[in-house]
Amino acid sequence: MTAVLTDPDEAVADIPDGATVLIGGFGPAGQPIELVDALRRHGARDLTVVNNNAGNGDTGLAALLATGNVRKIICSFPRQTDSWVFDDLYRSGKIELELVPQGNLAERMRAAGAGIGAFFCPTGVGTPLTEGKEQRTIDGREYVLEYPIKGDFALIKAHRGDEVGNLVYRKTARNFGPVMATAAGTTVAQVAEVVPAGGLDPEAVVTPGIYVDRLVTP
Amino acid sequence: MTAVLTDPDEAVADIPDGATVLIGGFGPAGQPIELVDALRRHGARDLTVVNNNAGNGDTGLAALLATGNVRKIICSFPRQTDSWVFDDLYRSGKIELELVPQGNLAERMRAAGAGIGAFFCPTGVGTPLTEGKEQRTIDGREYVLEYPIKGDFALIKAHRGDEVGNLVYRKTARNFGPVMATAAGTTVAQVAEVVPAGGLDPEAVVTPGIYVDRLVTP
Amino acid sequence: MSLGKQELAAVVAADIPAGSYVNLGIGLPTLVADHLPIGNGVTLHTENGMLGMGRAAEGDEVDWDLVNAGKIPVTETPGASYFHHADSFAMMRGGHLDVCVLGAFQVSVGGDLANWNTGEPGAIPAVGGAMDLAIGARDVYVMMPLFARDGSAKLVDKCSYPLTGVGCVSRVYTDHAVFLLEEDGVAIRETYGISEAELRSRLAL
Amino acid sequence: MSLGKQELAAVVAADIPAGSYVNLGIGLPTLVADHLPIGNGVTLHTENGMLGMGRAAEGDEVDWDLVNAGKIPVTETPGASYFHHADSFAMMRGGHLDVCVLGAFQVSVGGDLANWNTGEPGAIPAVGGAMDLAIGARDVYVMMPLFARDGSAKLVDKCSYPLTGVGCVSRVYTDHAVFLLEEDGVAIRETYGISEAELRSRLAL
Repeated sequence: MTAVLTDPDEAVADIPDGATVLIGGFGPAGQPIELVDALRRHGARDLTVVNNNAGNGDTGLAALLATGNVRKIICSFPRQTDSWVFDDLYRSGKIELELVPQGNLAERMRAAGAGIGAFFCPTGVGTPLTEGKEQRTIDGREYVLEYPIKGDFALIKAHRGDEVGNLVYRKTARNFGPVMATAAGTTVAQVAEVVPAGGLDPEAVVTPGIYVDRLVTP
Repeated sequence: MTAVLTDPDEAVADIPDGATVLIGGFGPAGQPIELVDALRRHGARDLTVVNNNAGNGDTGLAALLATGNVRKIICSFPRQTDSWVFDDLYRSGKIELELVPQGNLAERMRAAGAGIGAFFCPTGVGTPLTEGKEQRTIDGREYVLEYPIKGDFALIKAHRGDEVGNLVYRKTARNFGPVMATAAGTTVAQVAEVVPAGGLDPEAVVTPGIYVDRLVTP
Repeated sequence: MSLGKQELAAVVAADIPAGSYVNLGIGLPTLVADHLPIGNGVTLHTENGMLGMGRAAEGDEVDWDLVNAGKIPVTETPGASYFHHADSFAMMRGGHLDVCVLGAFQVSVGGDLANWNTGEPGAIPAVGGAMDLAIGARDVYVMMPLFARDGSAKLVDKCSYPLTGVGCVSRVYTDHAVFLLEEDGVAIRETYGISEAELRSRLAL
Repeated sequence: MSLGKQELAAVVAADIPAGSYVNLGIGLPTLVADHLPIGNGVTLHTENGMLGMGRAAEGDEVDWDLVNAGKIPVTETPGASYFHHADSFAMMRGGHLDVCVLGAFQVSVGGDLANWNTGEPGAIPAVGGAMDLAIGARDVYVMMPLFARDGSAKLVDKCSYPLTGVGCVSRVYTDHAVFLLEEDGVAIRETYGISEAELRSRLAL
């Protein structure tokens, strides 16, 4: 059942030290800024963060990294023109990086949400990113075995939600949100607006409410 | 690029003998009756058909089975109160049955469409349906290795399509359609109506046109 | 007295926590829907791609594009959503449903479930989504008559029928008793028209 | 004369079959979009969840929820659709895109691609969707200057940089020539401001 809240701080207050937190967004698009800011204020330490990038500028995810509370980041594209916060932490050995091809990042979270134990995937065969991984030829093609990425919490941003937690997104801000929502023990979604049950077209719901534990209108 | 047709017979005319044909529907809901009838008239032989069921009554898929042109059916739930056509063929050894748990049927087709070589799945562990399959313990849980099901053709039914092949469905008639569309070399979708490009809400498209080769309004 | 089907369905319904996401299997479990308290936020899932399934459709409500897993026309509740089969089974297999209620031919005291095939010669097997629910739902409740027509118990030491899932059932609701299948054995939570001693003797528990 | 960036983009664009589904990588390949003939039914895919991407957004069109893989605001064409990341990469990895055009540090004559990491000490690696496109698109075209700043060729016998994909590139579009990487070796389709003999000598082909 979905709790409808207005306070981002309340929504993330039980994230413990050491948690793995999936954070939605592709760069700024779809990044749940208010929830990330709340997580920063909350101050949980020793976090593992999963995001496509590693923060932009000095706000949101970058500001969270700057606290030093993120031990490890799992992402596909940390290096950007405005990723200076991450760059400094990385170069000074203060953050661990697991670099994952973007499709594996998405599919490994999907696997976590779908009960798949592992899957054979063609991405990265013969490259340094799959070195040491189990490899197998299936029907004449090479594959590498990849494992699920499960979160303790997911913090995502959607466009609108209804009272039972159904979500719709907006344009390319959808990106990782729907996948992360399925892959975490507790999913917190920030939305611009909450409508009554029945206020969203059932044919157009992208994330069914079963995946959403808390809905926040910050 | 999607071809927009009005003749179901033309839409299935190149299905060869020996083809694997994915046919949408959960019982009658979402079954592309006009396309299945056209396939029956077309007369391709030695077919492998993938569907959740094995035909109802004497029409649609049941009528196709009755021609004797289906060598094998891959499905999850053949036995129904009105599956007499299949029942007779099966009991007289005239059709081969591969019984697959419904979730594996869906996930194996999804894997075919998503480029996954195989996946470890918890369904059916310790049951006769996974006997002889590769098994592995991952994080303390037992899984069985399952392989993709790829179709040469998919015949599906949607509600509306646009000129570039985007599809929306109607209620629980959606079922296997979107998954099958991704898993076949050639996907043929029958729809009640074709609207101009831009006539469907981009946020609510369920099957993007990239997966639809032919759109038929029978 | 032993319970009738509707009484049994009411017992199961009363045990489903408010706010749960629930899948009710074909047959006997379907009856549970009618006994869920209105407004306690239980959301019904149907494997053929829907959350927020409502009651059976009547009269003009019948729409053959809106059916349940048993292919019976149903209705939609406010807050419903539709999704395709791979998404529906990802939901089931990924551990997101709180409870499923299934019928059974046999359940073992260790929680093994047999509900898809009697293994009789000439029988046509059909499994549907039963194996996916068995491994996927957080709690698997079984609802069945305790005794078969020949008087043999369906709660058994070891299933003789082909299995649907291993060690997956946590509770068995029957016309004669409710059983909790626990780590250290079978607990009888309540009995209907039969003493616990007689039950244990008939079941060889 | 060798080609400028826009001229090169026009050459690539002219080779993309009508009706194709195409992904254009970050950087140089992005320029191809401006040269696609209007109305020939090429549909652009962006990895961050969209088919039917339009040109770069201008003025009031800028919407930070609608960006391309390089996080630049873009527009939507009629017939566009949005989907989440797992669906977007399933599309890429499942072999549904006809063509992708990628930039590169190096390409080997056998079609190996190196475009994500120069392996320099202190460099921060970033891979994004490059490895998924390399193995997923039916045809992988590379678009790059033929020579690095130090004069060394970027079409090489064997890549010295870490690989993105093995044997995946089918064509290399450069400022000096278009190369077809075929089973039996490299064919030079056309040259720009340099003779084929000189090219073969500078490249040691």
